Amino acid sequence: MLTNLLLILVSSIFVNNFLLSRFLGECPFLGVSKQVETATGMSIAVIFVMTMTAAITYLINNYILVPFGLEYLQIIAFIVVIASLVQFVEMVIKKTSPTLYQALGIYLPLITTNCAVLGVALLNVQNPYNFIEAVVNGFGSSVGFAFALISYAGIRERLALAPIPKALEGFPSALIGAGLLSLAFLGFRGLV
Amino acid sequence: MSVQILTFKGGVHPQYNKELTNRLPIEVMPVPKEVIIPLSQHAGAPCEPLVKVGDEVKLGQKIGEAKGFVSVPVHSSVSGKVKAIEPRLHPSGRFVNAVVIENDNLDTLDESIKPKGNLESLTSDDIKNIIKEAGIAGMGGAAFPTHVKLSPPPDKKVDTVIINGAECEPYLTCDHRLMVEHPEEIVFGLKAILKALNVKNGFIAIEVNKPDAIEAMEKATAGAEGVEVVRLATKYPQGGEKQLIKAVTGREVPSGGLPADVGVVVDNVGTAYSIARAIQQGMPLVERVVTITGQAVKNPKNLLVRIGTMLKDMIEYCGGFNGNPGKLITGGPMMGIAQFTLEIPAIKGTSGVLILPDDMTKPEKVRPCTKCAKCVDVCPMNLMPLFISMYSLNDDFDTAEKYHALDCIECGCCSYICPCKRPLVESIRQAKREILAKRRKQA
Amino acid sequence: MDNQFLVTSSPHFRSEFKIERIMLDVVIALIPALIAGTIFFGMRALLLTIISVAAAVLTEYVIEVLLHKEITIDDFSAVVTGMLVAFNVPPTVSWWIPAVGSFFAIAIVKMCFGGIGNNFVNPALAARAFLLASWPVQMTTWAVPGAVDGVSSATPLAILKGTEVAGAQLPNLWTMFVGNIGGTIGETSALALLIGAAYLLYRKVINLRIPLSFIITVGVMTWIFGPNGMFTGPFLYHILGGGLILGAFFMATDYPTSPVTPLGQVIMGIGCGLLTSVIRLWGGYPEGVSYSILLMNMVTPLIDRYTMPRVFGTREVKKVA
Amino acid sequence: MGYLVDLTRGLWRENPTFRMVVGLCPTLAVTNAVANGIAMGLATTFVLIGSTVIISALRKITPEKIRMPIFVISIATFTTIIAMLMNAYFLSLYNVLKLYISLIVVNCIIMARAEGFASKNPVINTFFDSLGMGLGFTLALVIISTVREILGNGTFLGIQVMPDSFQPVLLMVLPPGAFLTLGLLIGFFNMMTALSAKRKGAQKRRAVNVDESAVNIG
Repeated sequence: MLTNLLLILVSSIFVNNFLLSRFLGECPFLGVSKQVETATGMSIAVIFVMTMTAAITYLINNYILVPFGLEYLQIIAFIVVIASLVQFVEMVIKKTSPTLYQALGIYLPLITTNCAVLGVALLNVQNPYNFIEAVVNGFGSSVGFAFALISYAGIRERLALAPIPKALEGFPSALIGAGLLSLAFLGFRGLV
Repeated sequence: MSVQILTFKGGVHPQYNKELTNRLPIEVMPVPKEVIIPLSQHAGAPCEPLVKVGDEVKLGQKIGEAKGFVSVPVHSSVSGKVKAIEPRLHPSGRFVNAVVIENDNLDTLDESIKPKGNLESLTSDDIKNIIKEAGIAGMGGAAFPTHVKLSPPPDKKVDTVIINGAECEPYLTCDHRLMVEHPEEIVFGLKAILKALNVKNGFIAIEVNKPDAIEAMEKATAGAEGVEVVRLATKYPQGGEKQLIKAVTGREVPSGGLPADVGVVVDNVGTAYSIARAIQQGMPLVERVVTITGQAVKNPKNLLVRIGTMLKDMIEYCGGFNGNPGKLITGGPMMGIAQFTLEIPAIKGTSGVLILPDDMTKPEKVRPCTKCAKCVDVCPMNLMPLFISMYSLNDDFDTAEKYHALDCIECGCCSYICPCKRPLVESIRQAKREILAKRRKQA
Repeated sequence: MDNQFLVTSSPHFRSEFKIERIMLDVVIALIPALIAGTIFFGMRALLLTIISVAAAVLTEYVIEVLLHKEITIDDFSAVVTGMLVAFNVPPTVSWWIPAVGSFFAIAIVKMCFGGIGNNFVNPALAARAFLLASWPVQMTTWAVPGAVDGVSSATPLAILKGTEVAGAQLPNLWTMFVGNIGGTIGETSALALLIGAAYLLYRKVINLRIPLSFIITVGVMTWIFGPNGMFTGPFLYHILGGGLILGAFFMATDYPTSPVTPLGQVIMGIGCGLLTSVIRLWGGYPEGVSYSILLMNMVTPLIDRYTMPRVFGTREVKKVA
Repeated sequence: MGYLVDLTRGLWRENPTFRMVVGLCPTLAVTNAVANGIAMGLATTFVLIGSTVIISALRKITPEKIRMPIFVISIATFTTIIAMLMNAYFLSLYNVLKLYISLIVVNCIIMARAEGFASKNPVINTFFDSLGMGLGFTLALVIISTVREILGNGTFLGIQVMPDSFQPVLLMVLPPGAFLTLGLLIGFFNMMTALSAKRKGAQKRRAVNVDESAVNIG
């Protein structure tokens, strides 16, 4: 059981990294990776929301959609769940911890349309995970997301000072850089 | 007892080239026909002239009065006639009001010049006053008024005085020769400082590459209570105030703080010598030892020159140039200031005049930073010069500040070691200027 | 006396260190390994290295001409990259493999980000990862030292991993130290590599922080997690059998892609060691040195950020009694 | 005439992939084969047209406050429809693309057109705009996947096009190849734009580097 969870964790963080091998959540990856601080804020928000999403969508899918034969409503149901979850989290944080809200506030709305969050919900449905495995997968995926995002932000802070060829400034060099990271992540293949 | 050699972390080992002058006794340079005495030779407010054009002045006569506490007066270094009071080029690169005096070659002493009595009979305030009136400012280069250093605020309890005889700058040997030839006076100066501060512990710190100076100073301090000669490793910037204090006492001057914050006062050997002269003979600071050196000088020398002597006269006295001179520097090669002309006077803070041949000073090709980390390894302040410089060059001074740009002491180790020949110190200095300018604006 | 004096900012005195000389030193340090490779694998190894270097230098030159940038091939860094790319391919590959690898290393990894000093992963290792992912068969066909081309052998690590046919025998340690074993052109002879590394250390081009912590970590990890229980691992085989020596001394120490802080360099070495061990012991590849260095390259900016040395005078002020 | 402008806008001038750089996840994920690229592009076009036309038709009666939920529901509905259609008629393709078909719902191209165009313009303009954007997206996917499939597999739509001696660059069909191809292609188009701008003697327009903050969503 524990080994199994460990395997899911390692797989979701490294081997099937959301950003670098599954291509989920690329927009924040390129958009919010210019500074380590903002990348860290975004990462914490994503870890929070994705783990909760994994738990709630699992419950909704297995205790509402499947029993009533409503699987075809998955996409609509999940997107509604995520949107309300983000709203809810935003409200709770605002009430309980204004400092945390200050730090995460601007990232939370962006997460609604982050396909990594919906992606983890849909992936959990496709795999025969039990509840704990689904949550661990959600957590691991978001940690993998955070790891790639934050290290990439460190790299981009340096690239901001580099004399990059004109035509490659901005997105092109950012994408090529991501390609090199993805190349390095190939090293984890076969680990699980 | 094995002799301990003290040092700090970081630093570099440049070619010292001290053998050009370190065995040459101090030579008294004939008094020039004309001296130019700037009214600002120290850190702090410039002086008000006390004389008019046409006045006759005597050697040692006060010709500029200090304005404010952080300031010292200036004195005439010759006897003769005031020819002009006008802005003249100063070693700092600016034009500064200066008194031009034509020498009458008589060296008539001013009446005020007489011995001030023995140390036992003087009080702390007497000593500080003598030092101030003698116009003594730090002779290591920064030229901070010495009496100010000796008057720390009451909440700073000073318990240690260090006489800086490290002389870590390559080429320079003026302090070295002073220690070899005038050790007694230096010890006397140290005792005066101790008394002025009411402190018991005095150290004279010398790099081990000057064994004759260590020997001379040890002989002079024998039997003196609370005064000790300590050996420092030969490494640049061993003589940097913060590095020196760390090496000798193990204390770290806090970021943005002063030596007095850790209970230490540091004075240069030249300063101690001048204090001794001011007390023993009553002579104000009108001359100093300057090392004229460099591969492009025909006969390098250690010269005792009058303040206000033109560099041109000094070079001529040393036989002129040897080959093609490329760079003229006042001070040492690591922190000195490059000058574009010889038409400037030696001032209280001029420790050396260095002339490097043109083949040693060709600008080298600057290449992109490879992040080799050599600058991080050598920085005596534990900074990351490459990043401060990079942000500075990108006009991102806020980030440069986060990387502690203001802690840089501009010692030049990073630029020295950089294999890509990047302008590290230059750009960090720029960052410091911008950060301070911004702070002033906000204040 | 009307001389023209040059006026610049201090210091007016520069050390003898020059980046082109440093890179030349690296080239010199790689030559013993090249000689060893040529002895064990034949002239083909030398030929592939020459092709690789030529491709690297040519690529840099052409790109700089096209982009109207300053030509920087005189800093020897392209030569180093070219040599390292060749050192990272088996001696049996087609001639165009190192050429394509060098092109990738220079064009994509280095020039896309502004040239020397601005690449954030090691160009030669990225090229190796690229080649390994693209042409896995060519890149894992090993030659028997001294034998005719195409006779396949196994690297000691592959034998340890059990991915090769049964019956392959582990060579003895001395053979491995000298380098008469299967492997890439430049990685097999620990002896030759160590001679080069000693030269670099003597010339102060590198320091021991990264290589030592890297090698020790791999040694300890592979010793602890042995195939027959804890503390039984054949760690010497792990140290000598793959690209560890080459990677630790010549590639993990690459200036732009390794941390600049002393503590950061140790962390880099330990991190590389852990990842190498994990990939070798539990991963899909018998060899993990190149991937581990690439992965640590990724976090190098973060390591620098969080291991900033304590600035002089920023610790709590000691109160003076 | 106006419709032609709407139609061509998305094809090149505001091409969602190469010029606006939005909707990256599917662009990177499915372009390892041309067939996948075409299928993904057309599926997205379908959802884009369907949902924006509805949104445009309802634009006058949609209350400002709940317009986002309405957009989302309408996009989700069409995404579900296309997923079910593909499941029924193109099962093998669907099995490959399943996850990314579902994720059309959060593709920021659609939300951007819904918010930026459909909610302010008449139905017919919206139709042509969405058609142009959808085809522009499809075109981009085809270009990227063509490069990747030919180099990485030696084939185009599964048919071998490279000589036998060609040894495919496997990396191109692996994840790193996606990033590298897209990055280099955008760089290439930037360069072309800069060159043609120079040639036209027109005022040197800056090579397109869209403000990245515009792309934070999605």
